[in-house]
Amino acid sequence: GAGGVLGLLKARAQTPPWDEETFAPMKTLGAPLSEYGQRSPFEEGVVRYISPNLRTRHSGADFAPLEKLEGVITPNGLHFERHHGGVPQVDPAKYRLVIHGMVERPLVFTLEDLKRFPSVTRTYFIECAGNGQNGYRNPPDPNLTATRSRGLASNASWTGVPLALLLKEAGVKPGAKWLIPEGMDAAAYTRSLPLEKAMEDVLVAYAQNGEALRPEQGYPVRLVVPGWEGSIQVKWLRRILVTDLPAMAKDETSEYTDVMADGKVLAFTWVMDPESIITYPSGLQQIKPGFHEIRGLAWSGYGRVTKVEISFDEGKTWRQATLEPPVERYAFVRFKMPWHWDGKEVVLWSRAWDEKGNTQPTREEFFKKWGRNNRYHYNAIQAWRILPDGRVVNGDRPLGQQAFGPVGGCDGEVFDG
Amino acid sequence: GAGGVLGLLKARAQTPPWDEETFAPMKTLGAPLSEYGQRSPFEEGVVRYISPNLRTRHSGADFAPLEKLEGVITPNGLHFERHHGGVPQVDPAKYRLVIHGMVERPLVFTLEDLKRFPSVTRTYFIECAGNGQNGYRNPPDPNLTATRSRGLASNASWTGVPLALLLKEAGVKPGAKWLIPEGMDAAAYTRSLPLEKAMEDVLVAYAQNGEALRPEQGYPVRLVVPGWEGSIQVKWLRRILVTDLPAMAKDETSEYTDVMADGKVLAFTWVMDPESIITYPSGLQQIKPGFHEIRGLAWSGYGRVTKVEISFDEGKTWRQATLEPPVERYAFVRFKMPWHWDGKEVVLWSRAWDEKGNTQPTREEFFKKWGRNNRYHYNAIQAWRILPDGRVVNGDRPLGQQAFGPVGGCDGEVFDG
Amino acid sequence: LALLGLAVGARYNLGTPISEELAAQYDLRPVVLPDGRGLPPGEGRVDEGERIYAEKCASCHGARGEGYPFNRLVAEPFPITPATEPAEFAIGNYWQYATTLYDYIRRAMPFGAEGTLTNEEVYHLVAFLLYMNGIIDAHEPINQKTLPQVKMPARELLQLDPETKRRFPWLTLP
Amino acid sequence: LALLGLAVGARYNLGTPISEELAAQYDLRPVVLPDGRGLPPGEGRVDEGERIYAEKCASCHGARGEGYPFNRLVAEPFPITPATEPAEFAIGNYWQYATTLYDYIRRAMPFGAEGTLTNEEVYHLVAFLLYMNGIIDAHEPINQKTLPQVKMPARELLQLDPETKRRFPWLTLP
Ligand code: HEC
Ligand code: HEC
Ligand SMILES: [Ca+2]
Ligand SMILES: [Ca+2]
Ligand SMILES: [Ca+2]
Ligand SMILES: [Ca+2]
Ligand SMILES: [Ca+2]
Ligand SMILES: [Ca+2]
Ligand SMILES: [Co+2]
Ligand SMILES: [Co+2]
Repeated sequence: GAGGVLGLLKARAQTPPWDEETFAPMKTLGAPLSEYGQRSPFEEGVVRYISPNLRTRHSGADFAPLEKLEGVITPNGLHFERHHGGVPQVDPAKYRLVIHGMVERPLVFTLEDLKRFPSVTRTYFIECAGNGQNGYRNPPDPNLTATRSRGLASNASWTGVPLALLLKEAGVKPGAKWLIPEGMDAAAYTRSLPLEKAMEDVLVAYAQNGEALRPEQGYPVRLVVPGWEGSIQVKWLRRILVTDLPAMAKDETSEYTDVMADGKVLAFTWVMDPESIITYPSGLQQIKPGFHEIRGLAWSGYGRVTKVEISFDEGKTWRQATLEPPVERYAFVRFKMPWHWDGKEVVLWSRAWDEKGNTQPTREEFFKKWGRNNRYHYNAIQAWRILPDGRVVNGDRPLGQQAFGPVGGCDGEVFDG
Repeated sequence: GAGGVLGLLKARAQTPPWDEETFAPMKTLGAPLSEYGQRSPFEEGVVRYISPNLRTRHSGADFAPLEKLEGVITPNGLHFERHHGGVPQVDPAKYRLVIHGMVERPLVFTLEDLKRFPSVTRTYFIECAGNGQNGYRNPPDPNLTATRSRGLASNASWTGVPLALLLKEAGVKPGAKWLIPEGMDAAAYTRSLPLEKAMEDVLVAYAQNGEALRPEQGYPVRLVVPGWEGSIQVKWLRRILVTDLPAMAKDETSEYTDVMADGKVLAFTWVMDPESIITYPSGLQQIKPGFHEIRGLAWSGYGRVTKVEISFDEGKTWRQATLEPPVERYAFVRFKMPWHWDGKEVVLWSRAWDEKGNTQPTREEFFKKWGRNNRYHYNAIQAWRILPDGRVVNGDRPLGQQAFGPVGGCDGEVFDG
Repeated sequence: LALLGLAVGARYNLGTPISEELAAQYDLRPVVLPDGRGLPPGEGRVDEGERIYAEKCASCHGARGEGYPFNRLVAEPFPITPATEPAEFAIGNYWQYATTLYDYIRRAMPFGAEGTLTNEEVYHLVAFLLYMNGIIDAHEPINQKTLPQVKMPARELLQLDPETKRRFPWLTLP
Repeated sequence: LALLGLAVGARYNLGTPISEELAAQYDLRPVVLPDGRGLPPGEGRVDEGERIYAEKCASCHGARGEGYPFNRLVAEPFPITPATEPAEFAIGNYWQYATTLYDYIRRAMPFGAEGTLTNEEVYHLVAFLLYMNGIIDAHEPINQKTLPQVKMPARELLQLDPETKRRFPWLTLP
């Protein structure tokens, strides 16, 4: 029996990774076949983070649990959410998309029509412009996690018809310059999108990681606008008005505009700046001395991530991490670095570089350019501090004495507070 | 009001794609944020196909609904299943992996230990050797779908530690040539795997498409053996015996051996031959005249798919389809071809070519080599016939007068009957 | 094989043409452009707006637009500075186009009962909110013609993102 | 920076060494190799196997191993031909190694109560099934020594897959 040997083992100083149960005989028959697989009940704790003050709200955002995920694909159930009037339930049989305005032939498409067009599947990140908002806090939040630092971003394989094909089908009239896509959510959400970008790479997407879009990501049809801020990638898309002026809609004027340090307010800051976040080891995790693989995610709205660097001395020196293939444009990239932790306190920084030569600023650099009361496009380096006992905490240093914080990119509802 | 206009429209001969509901005002607030997203209720019909005779069984297989999926990623809930004693429920905290036998240091790993090693994420298909079994039927099943033709294959982004690293850690002794991985299912499933393959590219995987493995795919840990038959990719992996002989286990002798036309029985036919399946248009779908994009999936256990060809004249002439990037080794590839259907009866064939120059045989060629009573490794070309009314049916032609059929690769339980 | 003869640039003949009349019917909440296109006939008065506001908006935005539980709608008619807390951003100090107000209220308010306001009611509410923010006088009528003329104080702060300017040299802000 | 000094080929020092004794304890259903390694002490007799079979196996595999509701276990002691239906494949005509029978029954049977047979019971069942398939005589004892010697008729059909032979030239079938 196991008793004797285990009794012996229990005497050892360091607890070995076995107990009676390790040697228990295997169980009998497991579950039979099932039509749609669910997660193990032991994984039920892997969920999106919803800020306690947003649990009952219909306009808000929640975060993908970045440090609990591997690779680059965000599982559909964990893709971050952001909406302005709740998630509508749309019957795909009744779904219609209308393209009208400055076109030769206003057209209405059924979902079946859209699927008959030539299709494209590509992996693209989508990031809320409000991602990183917790970085505005001073002093920095000691309980920050990778999720709460950068989890308003996700990455999926999107399938759809190039918007360019639909526009050609309708025949865009000379003089048209703008598209006003509209959602079928309660807010009838609209934004302005230059025709040029649409002709380049915008998708009218109906699938996400192989299956139909999830309701929170716009079922049955959404825009995917590679590299640009999430809020322009209109979900539950019901029509596109082709016109010659931008709408200057509420969410491109009163929201999603950027208050710079010099007092200017920038409109149409569409491209998402390079980002990286170390997901392991990261805030609120605990590690032991010895070997670890530092792991993280990087992306840039300017195209391909070319390099990710890690610093162990708060930016004095940098070492290049490995990027795991395939490294795709406008998509999450997984970076890794083998590392031996000697048990001494250390601060980890990471920064991404993209094909246009952009990289991430330090916090000081970021705030020199962007105002402290801005709400969007925070992409400063995130630091993690490993304490001697192995606990990992926010390693960002306070900036001066003044306390400030993110008061929300959700119309007065803070994302996370 | 809508009535007047719609009344007018109703008079038109062809029903337009709108009715009163198309113009109905939008609904009020939708659903609030949620911790783990679920599919739209309208997608509940997208499920794995379980053969009616397997619904109550604990040893069996079900099929990924290939023609209902886009891109190349199989969603985790829809990855095909195959198991020999049901799906065990494993507590990840109690999980242990033991490597023993011909090693310097027998080792036991916790799940946390495994995750600390350098990790690899790669997209690989997994295919049951019994995939395609419905192709053994004569006359061919007129109601065949793409799912029932080739749905015992799926494709996912797997994350894990290279088995080579764990073996180096244990120190393989000279003379060791084989590994016997064992599952913690009721059948304590085992197979024999040459050490050489393990040192090359086998993964001890713990994540699937970003999140923890699904129970049906081996939660918390399984082997992923790129390009090789699914049954060797042992799930719920509890130990690996390092030794100098193969076990000649039940499932590599009495099952998963191949009865050839010449009467020989082949053992260790591990590599999965090239495959392709047109998913649109495919069996039991219905199409209208006009433009269609022919879409399908291709893969090969020999590495990269280099080319997929489509024939509209039962193999007399072939045209090359487009492969959608990134085209990865040992992974599903999506192929596409623009096509205008003129409403006349036509038969579509597809065949994949791989980097080793292999391609798919016709049914005649296949049966010349493989016996008609074999159960595995069917990879003959699948034909779809478009009837003048647009219905798509199995386009395989009967072979002679003799009726025969797949009597099962599941120990007398047919996969699909 | 003629089956595959799809000329480059040719149409796919998918989708169904829809008449301008039907498209207008589908256009449930028309987009209002900064030049006033999309604005319906009708006119708004501050006093009437005050009445509707009290009934349909005050519960969420405060009796005088000071906010709570939801967004503050009223601010001094001076643009924000980098020191202004985002919670203070509101129509008077941050909104750059008066037309946005019409577009947004018709489109998305009142929260939970969107699409229930008449075009006329929206005009009244816009007039009232512009008045409360110190942008217009109590007697100024707000209509198709006047609304696009209303100058918002924060407009002077607004500039195009430099990267956007670089990529789309033709692009200017209305 | 010395932090990163991980020499190529060095060990990661992860995982915990486990003694051979503990590993054996973890080895709940030992692998039986074709040369007999993994077989326990003990011996099986056909008549005793017949008794256990009737009690624990017949309900699934038929009174005389003819199958139903689950697999047929008994066939003539001649190998299959390409004309044999897979449903007819069984121990006598398809199994190539007698040791597999011990390994599999101990490992996976009886279905739904796996791991409940004693080593001795498995020997009895193996003896009975080999006898029923016409492979051994009723009095032949089955043990560590005799079982690996038992020749299975179907072994002569078995060959290595040519692709496997090409990739692993050292590989031969036991
Ligand atoms: C039940 C609550 C509720 C009611 C009633 C309501 N609102 Fe709102 N209002 C909101 C919420 C929530 C938002 C933020 C929406 C978002 O996230 O996009 C908002 C946003 C706004 C904004 C944009 C503020 C900004 O600066 O971003 C305006 C303007 C507005 N409401 C006007 C109105 C008017 C006018 C009415 C009455 C006709 C009204 N609201 C009624 C909840 C309400
Ligand atoms: C409750 C039903 C059940 C009982 C009882 C049962 N079996 Fe089985 N047996 C099965 C099933 C189901 C399979 C196929 C398992 C798989 O899919 O891998 C099987 C397979 C087998 C096989 C492999 C057959 C082949 O050629 O692939 C053997 C040998 C076997 N059983 C022997 C036994 C013996 C000996 C006993 C009694 C100790 C027994 N079984 C009791 C259901 C049962
Ligand atoms: Ca922006
Ligand atoms: Ca960002
Ligand atoms: Ca606001
Ligand atoms: Ca095989
Ligand atoms: Ca196959
Ligand atoms: Ca069998
Ligand atoms: Co907003
Ligand atoms: Co089997």
